[in-house]
Amino acid sequence: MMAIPERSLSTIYRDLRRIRRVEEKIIEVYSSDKVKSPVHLSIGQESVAVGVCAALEPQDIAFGTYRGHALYLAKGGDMRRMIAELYGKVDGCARGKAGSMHLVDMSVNMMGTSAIVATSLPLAVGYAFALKARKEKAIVVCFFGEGAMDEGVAYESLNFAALRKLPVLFVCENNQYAIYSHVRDRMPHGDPCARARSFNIPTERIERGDTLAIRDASAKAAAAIRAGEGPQFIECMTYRWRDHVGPDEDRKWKYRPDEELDAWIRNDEVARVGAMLDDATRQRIDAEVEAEVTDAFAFADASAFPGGEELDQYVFSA
Amino acid sequence: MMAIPERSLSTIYRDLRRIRRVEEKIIEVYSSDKVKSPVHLSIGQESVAVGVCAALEPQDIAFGTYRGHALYLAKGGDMRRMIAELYGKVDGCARGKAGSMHLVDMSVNMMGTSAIVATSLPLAVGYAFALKARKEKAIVVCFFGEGAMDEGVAYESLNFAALRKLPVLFVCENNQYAIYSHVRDRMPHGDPCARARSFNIPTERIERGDTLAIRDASAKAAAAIRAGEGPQFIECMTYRWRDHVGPDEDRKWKYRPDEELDAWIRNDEVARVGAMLDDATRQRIDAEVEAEVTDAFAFADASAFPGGEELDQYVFSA
Amino acid sequence: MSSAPKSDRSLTYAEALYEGTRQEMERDPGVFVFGLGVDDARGMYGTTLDLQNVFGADRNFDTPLSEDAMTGVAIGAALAGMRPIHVHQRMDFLLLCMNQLVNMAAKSSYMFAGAVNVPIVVRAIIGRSWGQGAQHSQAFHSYFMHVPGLKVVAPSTPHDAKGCMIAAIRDNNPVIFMEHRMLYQNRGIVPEEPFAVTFGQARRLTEGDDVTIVAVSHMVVEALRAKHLLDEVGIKAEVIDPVTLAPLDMDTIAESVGRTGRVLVVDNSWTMCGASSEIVAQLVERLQGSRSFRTARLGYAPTPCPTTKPLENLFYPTAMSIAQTAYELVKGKGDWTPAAVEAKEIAEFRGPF
Amino acid sequence: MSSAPKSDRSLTYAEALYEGTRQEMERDPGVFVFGLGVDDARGMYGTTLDLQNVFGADRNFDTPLSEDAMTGVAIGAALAGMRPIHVHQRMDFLLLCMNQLVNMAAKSSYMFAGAVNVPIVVRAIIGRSWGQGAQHSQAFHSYFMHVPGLKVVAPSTPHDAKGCMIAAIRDNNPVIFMEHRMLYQNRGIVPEEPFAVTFGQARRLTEGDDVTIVAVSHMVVEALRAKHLLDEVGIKAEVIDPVTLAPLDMDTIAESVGRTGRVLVVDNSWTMCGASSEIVAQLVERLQGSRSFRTARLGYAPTPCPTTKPLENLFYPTAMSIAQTAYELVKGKGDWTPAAVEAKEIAEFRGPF
Ligand SMILES: Cc1ncc(C[n+]2csc(CCOP(=O)(O)OP(=O)(O)O)c2C)c(N)n1
Ligand SMILES: Cc1ncc(C[n+]2csc(CCOP(=O)(O)OP(=O)(O)O)c2C)c(N)n1
Ligand SMILES: [Mg+2]
Ligand SMILES: [Mg+2]
Repeated sequence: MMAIPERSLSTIYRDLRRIRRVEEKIIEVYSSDKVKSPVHLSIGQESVAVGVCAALEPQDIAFGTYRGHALYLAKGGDMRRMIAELYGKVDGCARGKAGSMHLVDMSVNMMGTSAIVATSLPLAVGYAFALKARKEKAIVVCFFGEGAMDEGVAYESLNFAALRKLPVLFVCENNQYAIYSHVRDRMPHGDPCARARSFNIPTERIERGDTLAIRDASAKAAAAIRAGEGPQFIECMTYRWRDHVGPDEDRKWKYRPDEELDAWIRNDEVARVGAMLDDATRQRIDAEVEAEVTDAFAFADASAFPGGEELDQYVFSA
Repeated sequence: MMAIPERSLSTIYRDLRRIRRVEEKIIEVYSSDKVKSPVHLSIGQESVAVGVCAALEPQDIAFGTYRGHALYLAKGGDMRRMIAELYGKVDGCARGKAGSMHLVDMSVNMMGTSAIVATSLPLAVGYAFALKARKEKAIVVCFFGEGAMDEGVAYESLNFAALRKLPVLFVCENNQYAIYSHVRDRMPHGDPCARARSFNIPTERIERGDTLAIRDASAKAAAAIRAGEGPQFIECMTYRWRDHVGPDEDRKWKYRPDEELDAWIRNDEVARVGAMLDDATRQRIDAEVEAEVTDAFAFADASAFPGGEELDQYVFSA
Repeated sequence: MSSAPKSDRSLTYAEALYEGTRQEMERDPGVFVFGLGVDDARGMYGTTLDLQNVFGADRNFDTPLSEDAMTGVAIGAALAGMRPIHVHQRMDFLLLCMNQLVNMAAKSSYMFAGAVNVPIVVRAIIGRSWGQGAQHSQAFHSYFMHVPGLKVVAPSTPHDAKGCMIAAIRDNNPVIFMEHRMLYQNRGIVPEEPFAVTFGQARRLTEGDDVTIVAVSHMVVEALRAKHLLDEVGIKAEVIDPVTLAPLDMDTIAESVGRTGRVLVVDNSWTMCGASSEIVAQLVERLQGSRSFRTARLGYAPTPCPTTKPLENLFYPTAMSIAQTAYELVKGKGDWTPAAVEAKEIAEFRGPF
Repeated sequence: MSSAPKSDRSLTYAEALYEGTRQEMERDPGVFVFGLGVDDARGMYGTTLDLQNVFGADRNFDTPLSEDAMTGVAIGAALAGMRPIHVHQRMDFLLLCMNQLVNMAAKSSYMFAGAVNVPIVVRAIIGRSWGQGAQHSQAFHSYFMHVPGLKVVAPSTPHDAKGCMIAAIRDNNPVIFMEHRMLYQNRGIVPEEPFAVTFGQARRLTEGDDVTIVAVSHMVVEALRAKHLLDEVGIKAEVIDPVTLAPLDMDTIAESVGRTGRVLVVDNSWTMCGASSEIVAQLVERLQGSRSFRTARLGYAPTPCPTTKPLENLFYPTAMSIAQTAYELVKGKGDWTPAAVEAKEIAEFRGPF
């Protein structure tokens, strides 16, 4: 593992904590129906987005999915505009047109996310093609669930990225489930890395959600990509604590063993990384995060709904 | 290599020869415009269909592509109805509605072929699903060019076949080109087998078009499939002597080295297998094949074109 | 096969789908139901709940996220003589398998001159409400109507849901079976014994001589609400539910418009090159020279579907916009504003999805 | 940007496409052309020939057979500010990338409230002649017209081929660019300097007060032949080429039909839920109450495309069927049979593909 300067550790903790707390707050408000749209929570999976983004430069480009709160925040997206978007307000990152599933913040190179599984892989590859054609230094990172590895377009995308040696880091967030379907019921052996390697793409699998291990693997992969070696693939084992969609716990659906969930909850990265900081630092960060979260929801509350005249805006770009 | 009874060798030679001669005859008549539709010739590639089909039982099901003459004949399809189909006549295997690209002969379990690359893989898998569900003994064989391995649906199909351990033999006819595009310009390493293996499917690659080696590999694979071991994948290296489509040679397009083509022409399986027979046997077969081919074209010539009332027949099944 | 609805037992739309499917699975061992999530504890809004317990995992099973190949698998199994029902949680996902549906399923019978047929049922659920946004709210029936060789059904009542399901399963051709999330809780009389709804027969749901309203899928519910609003101002609307879109029963529609001289077509998708264009075009072709009529169309606003509620409310036709448009067809631009009626199934819907 | 065609230089349709593409590639380094076979020795009917020599392999390249991902790659590159032109040898292959085109390209600007745009050009060639059969002959413009957020163009002349190509490349939105194989050899006057055709402006190609014929893509050529046949019996046909289908210039079409009182729409696809339905429906909406008119539609026969020539000949509208139908619109069912005219580009076409 690389040496971690203290500052970076506290940044990492802050990001983990921000995501956790903002989603806990979403759970709290969800029953009020202020968020009139599906939310796919990242609670339990924060370390993937945070670990990977800790290895990126600001000019790097991120593509993600409908389960996008964690990535949006880890990449530097504006929390106020995220909550306003969930509330369907004009100050949302897409003026209410997008909702939780389609967050975007171009000012930090957070590309808009898609609710169709696996669609962002080829987009990421295309963006990487452009970067390489223009000889830019930035790289593209593409996050997707292991479910995306069921879709044919994922293989077409890996193939083209490898063929053209494009600067793209594939990040497979393997939480083992696609909705209520276990990966073993969808892949004859649950090994996305083996598949990526058969396309000549180097891979690394990080087993238990360790934020710093994810950061280090990402840093290594990013360095290779920046050196012109072409795409890399990392698989991050992780776990979703809540239901596939919505704010609830989902033990009642009995599609996964309680013990499996419990073990991952005990393996909480937010707590684990927090414990690496001294108490004072952690408490300061926690307090700052609370303030930020409270402010974001207040901001969203205060923002207006879009007027009817916005319905047909942006169908086309001028 | 397994022991080959003489009869089976002459059958194999006859099939190779029938395909070769019928296609040579198509080349001859093509300039007359009797075949008013694209033909994708198998000349040079006969050994793949013949070798694989020599390992099949009549009840086994074959799926193929628009480059389907060889398979149609090797699987036992009716030559007369094939030529009548190319001529667009009512006695064609699909009454002229199909043409060369969509041959079908259900009486020998030759499924209708498709002109959209890779579309038949999932169909073959679906058919195999049905066979397994009904506990039938037959297996499905699915032929496709290496170009199909560029398409995402191929991976989805391999995945599902492996997941459900379905009785299907995938046969990748690797003639190294998709139209004028070399496999190295489409796959970062030209190894379809490695990809299939990453889906937990056993593979075998047969290097130089050897009919008997193909037959033996297919027989082994078919036996494993019949034993319930699930899908198998074989890759047969082969070479197309003529242009991608149409009757012509294609040296003028300069997309492949003359020496490469010449080497494969020297490596002619029709001649090589023929030479394994005694002269008398071979000459008898050759004469019979000539007669069959002549008869098939005469049959097609004599057949009528469909009347206009056939236009809207079979849009729906009753 | 058809039987009159003599019972007065009521079922929800979801229950009716379940019952029809289950009865056919009992009758024919070749029928199976597969697709993402069809065997999970929520059972596709209840429409597939417990099928796996009853019929086993070979006849009701979850799949990988591979819409394209899974559609091919359905076709392949159908070629082998089975009768697959492939379920999609959102109709939007059909965009991933257009190639298999249009190039393969729709063409096989014809290309091979009847040597094969492709008896598949593709269930596609239209998403709506609870902020589905641009990618989870679309309906693509016009895509399938466009292509010869496919049938398209869009039942709006529990009765027709069951009868169409049974007919679709028994049909020897590919049938696109459109459902709408906002219909699942609707109740209606459904006979218990199996029965098939005849494709290509529209239903006149109300009688009226002032204006014909043809509505598709969930829009039938809104059109019926609109009819009540119109009653209040003395306008008698004849609401027609085509039930099946391919084949499309233009006889019934044209007869009605021949009488009323006015038609409003309300689609559950965009109007451009949609079912509403086709219905209007065919009406012109049939009635020209014999009967002139006035027409209007309603459908999705010509934008992607926005997520935020205030804009989403403007995106869809409503009982009010339907009533208002029908009113204007009859009376010309007027100053009537229909009372607000609540679409319960929408207002009361809570996510999380 | 637009310039009057002052030169009298003539080019083929294929050469015009090439020239427009090349000029834009010279102007803007972000433009690149990719797709199966675009760099091979045949150069996509000459439309891409030698671009690789001129601009290098980064700006003109072949791809794996991965229509879905390659469409995503185009979108991704466009999000990064480039202007990809993605070429498909057959429009049928677009069925493989409907998800990317409809769910992604069409929606991005809207979903993200203008934060991004997707300036891609998707060239799709309609196959015809030489026994293409059911899977290599289709046209799906209505699919793209249906969906807000996409533009659809279908130039029929060399002039418009060049001008639309330049306009499509410069457009900040996804443009589906329909070409027809039977148009490539047509010659016409094309200005040498770059110029853009304005989208949403139909062309009246001939003037006439008896009947309006609106024709799409290659059907424009057949409609012009039909016009000459109609001349012989004293019927003056006004032939309109919409040039772009989305946006669609209904003003020009409605003005013409307002004059002629008769309209025949000839599409290059099936009529059901197609461009012809939409045009007729909009005409009704616009002209009702002010002008009655008679209408007819022609398009592909309602079957998959058969391979054998005698049936294929019945599948497509021809100059004769167009003339006959227009004649009957004007004179009612009569006993006129137009003389047979040969469609040279079809009769003379020899494969092998
Ligand atoms: C193409 C497509 N098919 C199906 C769905 C429905 N769906 C939404 S999320 C999901 C599960 C995806 O699982 P995974 O990729 O592992 O991501 P996770 O939700 O676990 O983060 C499914 C099947 C979809 N959105 N898109
Ligand atoms: C989905 C699709 N994309 C493109 C094409 C155009 N096309 C026809 S044949 C062909 C080459 C296929 O190569 P391969 O699979 O290796 O088969 P081969 O022709 O070499 O037998 C291509 C690209 C097609 N028919 N279908
Ligand atoms: Mg997952
Ligand atoms: Mg090949």
